Amino acid sequence: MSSITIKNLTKSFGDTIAVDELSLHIEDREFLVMVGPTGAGKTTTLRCVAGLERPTNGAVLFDGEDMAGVSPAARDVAFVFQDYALYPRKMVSANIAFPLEARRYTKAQTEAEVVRVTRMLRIDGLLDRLPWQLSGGEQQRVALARAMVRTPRVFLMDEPLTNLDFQLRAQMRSELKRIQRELDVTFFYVTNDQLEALSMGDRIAVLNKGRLQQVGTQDEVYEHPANLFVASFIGSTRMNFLKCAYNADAGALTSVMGAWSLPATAEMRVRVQATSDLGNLILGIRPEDVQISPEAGDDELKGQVFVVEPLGDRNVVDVAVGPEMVKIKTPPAFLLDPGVQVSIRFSMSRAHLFDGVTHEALM
Amino acid sequence: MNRTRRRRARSLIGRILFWVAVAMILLFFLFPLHWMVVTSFKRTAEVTLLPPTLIPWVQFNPTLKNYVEVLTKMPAGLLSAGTYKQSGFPQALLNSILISGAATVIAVLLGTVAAYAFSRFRIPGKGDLLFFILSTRMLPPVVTLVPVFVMFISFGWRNTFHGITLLYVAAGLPFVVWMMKGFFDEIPREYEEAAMIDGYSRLEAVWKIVIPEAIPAMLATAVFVLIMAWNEFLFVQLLNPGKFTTVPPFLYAIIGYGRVEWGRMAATSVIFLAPIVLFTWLVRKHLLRGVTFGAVRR
Amino acid sequence: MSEIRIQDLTKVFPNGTVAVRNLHLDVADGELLVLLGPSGCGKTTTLRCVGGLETQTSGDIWIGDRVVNDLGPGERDIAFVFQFYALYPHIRVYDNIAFPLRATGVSRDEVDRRVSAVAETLRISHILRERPKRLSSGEQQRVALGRAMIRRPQAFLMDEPLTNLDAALRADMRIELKHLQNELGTTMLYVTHDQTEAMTMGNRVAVLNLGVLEQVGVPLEIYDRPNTLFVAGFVGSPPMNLIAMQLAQDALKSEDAQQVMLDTSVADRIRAKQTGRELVLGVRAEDIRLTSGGNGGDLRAEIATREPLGDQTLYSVMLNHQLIQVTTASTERFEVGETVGLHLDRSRLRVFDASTGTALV
Amino acid sequence: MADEEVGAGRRAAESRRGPRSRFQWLNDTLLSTMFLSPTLVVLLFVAIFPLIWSLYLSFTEYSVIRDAGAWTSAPWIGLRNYQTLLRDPQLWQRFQITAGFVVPTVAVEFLFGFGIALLLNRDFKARSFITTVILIPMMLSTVVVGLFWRFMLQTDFGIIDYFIRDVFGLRPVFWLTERLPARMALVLVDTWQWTPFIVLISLAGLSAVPKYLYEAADIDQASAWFKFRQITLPLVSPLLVIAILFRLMDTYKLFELVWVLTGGGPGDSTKNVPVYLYKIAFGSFKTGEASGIGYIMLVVVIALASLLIRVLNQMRAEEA
Repeated sequence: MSSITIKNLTKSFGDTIAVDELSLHIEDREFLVMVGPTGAGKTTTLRCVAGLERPTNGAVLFDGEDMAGVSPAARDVAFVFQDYALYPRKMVSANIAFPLEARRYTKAQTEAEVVRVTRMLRIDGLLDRLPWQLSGGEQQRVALARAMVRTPRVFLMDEPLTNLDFQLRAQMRSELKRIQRELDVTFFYVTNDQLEALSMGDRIAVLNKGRLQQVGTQDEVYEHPANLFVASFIGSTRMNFLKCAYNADAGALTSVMGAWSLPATAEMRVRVQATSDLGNLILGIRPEDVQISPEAGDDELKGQVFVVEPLGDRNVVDVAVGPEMVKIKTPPAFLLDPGVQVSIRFSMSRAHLFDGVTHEALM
Repeated sequence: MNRTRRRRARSLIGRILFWVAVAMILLFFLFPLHWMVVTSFKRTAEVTLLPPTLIPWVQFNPTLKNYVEVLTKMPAGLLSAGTYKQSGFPQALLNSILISGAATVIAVLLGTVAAYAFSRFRIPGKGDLLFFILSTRMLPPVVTLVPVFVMFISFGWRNTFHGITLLYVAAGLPFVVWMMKGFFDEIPREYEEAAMIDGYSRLEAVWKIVIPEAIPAMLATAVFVLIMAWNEFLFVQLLNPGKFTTVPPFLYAIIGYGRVEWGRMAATSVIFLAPIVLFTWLVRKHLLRGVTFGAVRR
Repeated sequence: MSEIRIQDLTKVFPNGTVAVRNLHLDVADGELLVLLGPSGCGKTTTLRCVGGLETQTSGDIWIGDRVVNDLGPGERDIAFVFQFYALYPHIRVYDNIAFPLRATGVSRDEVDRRVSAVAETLRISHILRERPKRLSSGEQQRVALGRAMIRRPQAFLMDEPLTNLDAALRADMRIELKHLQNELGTTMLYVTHDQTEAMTMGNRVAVLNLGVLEQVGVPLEIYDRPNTLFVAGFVGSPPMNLIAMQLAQDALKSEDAQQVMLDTSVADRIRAKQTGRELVLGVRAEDIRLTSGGNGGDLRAEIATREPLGDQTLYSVMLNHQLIQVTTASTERFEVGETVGLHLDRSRLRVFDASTGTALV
Repeated sequence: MADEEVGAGRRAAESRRGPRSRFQWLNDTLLSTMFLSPTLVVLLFVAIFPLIWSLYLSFTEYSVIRDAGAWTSAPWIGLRNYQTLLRDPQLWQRFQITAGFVVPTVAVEFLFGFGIALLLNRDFKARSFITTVILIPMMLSTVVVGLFWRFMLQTDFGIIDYFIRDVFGLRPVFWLTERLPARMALVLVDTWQWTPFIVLISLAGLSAVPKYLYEAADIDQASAWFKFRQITLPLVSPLLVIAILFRLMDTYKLFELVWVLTGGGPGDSTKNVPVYLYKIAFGSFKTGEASGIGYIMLVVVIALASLLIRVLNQMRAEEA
């Protein structure tokens, strides 16, 4: 196994810059997930590491040795493609054995290895099928087997679960994580699904427009997003963002739209000093950190129910607070008709504050 | 309910009209072929007989005479004309097979690798190169005929096997390149990339993974090149009048000299066209790509 | 009055496949009913029959107060929104929206008034001059909606209208569409394979499988009290945990002889209805509570994986070769490999007959 | 579980095995040159080099027969060939004849072909069989086609004339021996052979139009004309353009059919530019002058070709 070091990597196609001055270190035996919207440059980064693309600038190092000019074959990495790229005319067994052929394994050795991985992935029944005869999930496993049959320096995975339906995807998430722990190997995993990132990664690297936004554990990126993008991208129901201004003498945050005003926490009072423009802040609060109640109380915001979305284990209620819309998670029993007046309370201790100009987090 | 009945009635009339139209279309396109086949089985006297006899056995009893003669005897006209001494129809047919066959194989092999390069590699001025390649195909044959004739004279390539073959290779290449590029563009790069990751060089990846994928496409392409060479008339009749001539000039010669033996002409044509019809059927799925240089798919 | 009534609808395709079998379904006036099911379950075929784009093999379809079996699509006074929007490629957005009116001969300025009104509600006034191909999928989607709304039809028929939008946009359009339907109060039959869409949008949800209606009900009913194993396994993410069990006295016994005690009344009801011995216990991930140590609790199992999802954490526990999924508040924490006790919320358990697949309790 | 750990242990023990692939030294740049050069060489040698040669010849009074291989010694006469040609009314007549053939032929083939496509663009029994069968003519050798139609168009015993005369009782048409009929004969035969080409491409376009567009139109109670005008035509037109350009080019270059069917006659009534060029080059063996005509012909072709190729590339881009 190896660690991967990416040193201010830049890759541009013509005049479009896919990856921009990206630096990132992946520990040996770490499961690192790189997450971002489509076109963020995730896949390009991965392909540069694999040697399928030649970086325009910067370097990729395995265990500190520079990989420039080393062919993909010689880098000895495993790569799982989004649509699996199983060799259509080879049977499953031949597909999996293919990397071993290149390494001049004897028939017996190859046999043994193939059996070992297919057992592990519970596809040993499919050995003499052809790819098109397999379901999406099975193809997925064969692709994994082909990667796992040898001991590559690192596993590179390009959105391997995107083509599966959601039930299967949930299964494979836990499966992949188990495999990585059992094999005890380095995973560099790329996805556009924040749920996969949160649930699988030891650490998560958030990428947008070719630039690295934040690297950290689940807790760090979820609880302490470094900027507005990370805050909005991570989390299954989008964080609420409210434009507001800080009023120093009142020590309160006031809505720009003037619909509300809330006392800032002690910590906020300190942090806001970091920005110059106190009139231009963004308050971020997650739907689960907002409480809603039909009956009005004091120091609470008034609002009107817009839409209720029951999800079974919880509801998401959209409440119109003046001109702004606030999403709130409630227990499933909590059902309200559109138009009903409600009052809501933010747990300010868990709120986030962002600079309205730089969009950097103030806390 | 009667509303639906009315609808049904209308659709019935529509269907009848439709099938009548289809029948007429088929008649227009297929009758000449039918007439050719029928004629090839007639005795010389019946060929020009009016009113025409269209249905074998019923209206006339077919004979293989024409076919036998085509394959055994030299047409009287040609003997007197003096050329084609050594080459009867069998000879011409053999030439057709050998020349178009050789040309096809070479063109497909060279063209395929070139197409792969165009499909996968970043090549400086790729667009222009492709344009150049295709444009050579667009040149009017007659225009190139003049200099090619001069060239063949001065190289002493007239009436040679390799001369005309090379010519057909050049004629086939642009087609192969464009066709195969179209096909390669559809084979996902991930296949090679996966193979390269698995520890193979690109050449090995191409050989082990891509080519097997491309073989059906190559066969289809080959058929088109073959038909092209098989049908070519202009160049071969001018450059290879002698012992390396192919069937089309031979046919033309039958008409050209003395009294026309239509029945025999028909028989020769049938033999010559049969493989084309067969091939057309084989590549029917690819005809569209074929006639548009692979630009239009499905 | 513009409810849709589907009576004993059956559609068999020429190649012999039965797409829909004896379907009865009523959509009340002003209701948004979602047809939910996996691809190939016959939901789209049903919709197309209602729209007149397919002719049913047998059965009647009512729209409003008339049978429309013999009417062409144009004569049924419905609007259809296609998965790929089906905008006329070479005429401007304005004309696309105006088209249905033009066909029915409405005066020019009336058309103009209504188009601009619709464009206003859908916030597409600024693109009226564009041609469809230059629009984003989100905008195309709105234009398609506009073309549907403009004629004020008796009913909207929607065929997976949101499938081609990216996740974020889909979430927004969901809300907007639901709100819109609320405002207009027009009957809507909505087809989708996405159970989240179905849950969040439908006044009621009808689950189809293999051309047969599995269950109809309000979203929470479908979620909490699935009538069949299929519904239980299809609705909800994660779907309901389904655990093989057998009845032993007043308890459910798992393959590894662990027991889940039941009230005698419940047990009796099961005994009364069950056809074979094999049962399936259905329990939602959020209806299981975990406790460390494993003693105490109905079942004991080992934590296989831990997946933090932000606001909650999803654990998979290994219960004799089967992964059971449990969601907990992200504040609780258990380690992989740890043995835990599973406490099942009695009030929310479902028990199915393994052979018939139907719910007993 | 257990045996997996063993497996893992063994793998750890055995030193990681790198691949031993051949041809690693063969990098992409080398490979692409290797793949491209043969094709380019052949084309340069057989297609381009002769053209340049003939460009040179077009400035000489060279004649293959007279001064055979000794083309270097052919007298250089600069632009005189072109001067005489451009002054020569003959050439212009030839171009008129060509146009007089190209325009009606392509028009007829297009209308006929697109019509048939519209007719066949529905599902009915034996659709694929019928569509394939009517495509056969365009694959056949033009020489054979020409010869056989010559047989059918004979005035005395030709079958077509039989129908005209004895069945419909009209006066005989002297297809190959009168000026106008001869031209009509060319149009007729080329139509027979190449209408299928238009059918093929049109059908492709028509069947690519998504069905749901028509369904939407049904629900909106659109007229058949609207469907054709607003849905069918716009979506098919790019392909139609390709088809027409192809046909324009081929009919403009047409040699074999004319040569076999009418030989340019009667008189010179069907002698189009290619035939004219051929006769100058190999009848009177004025190679230099012929080359000149060739280059004048090229101007038109290049215009058409570049247009066509641009459309083709566009098509590709959209398909990809």
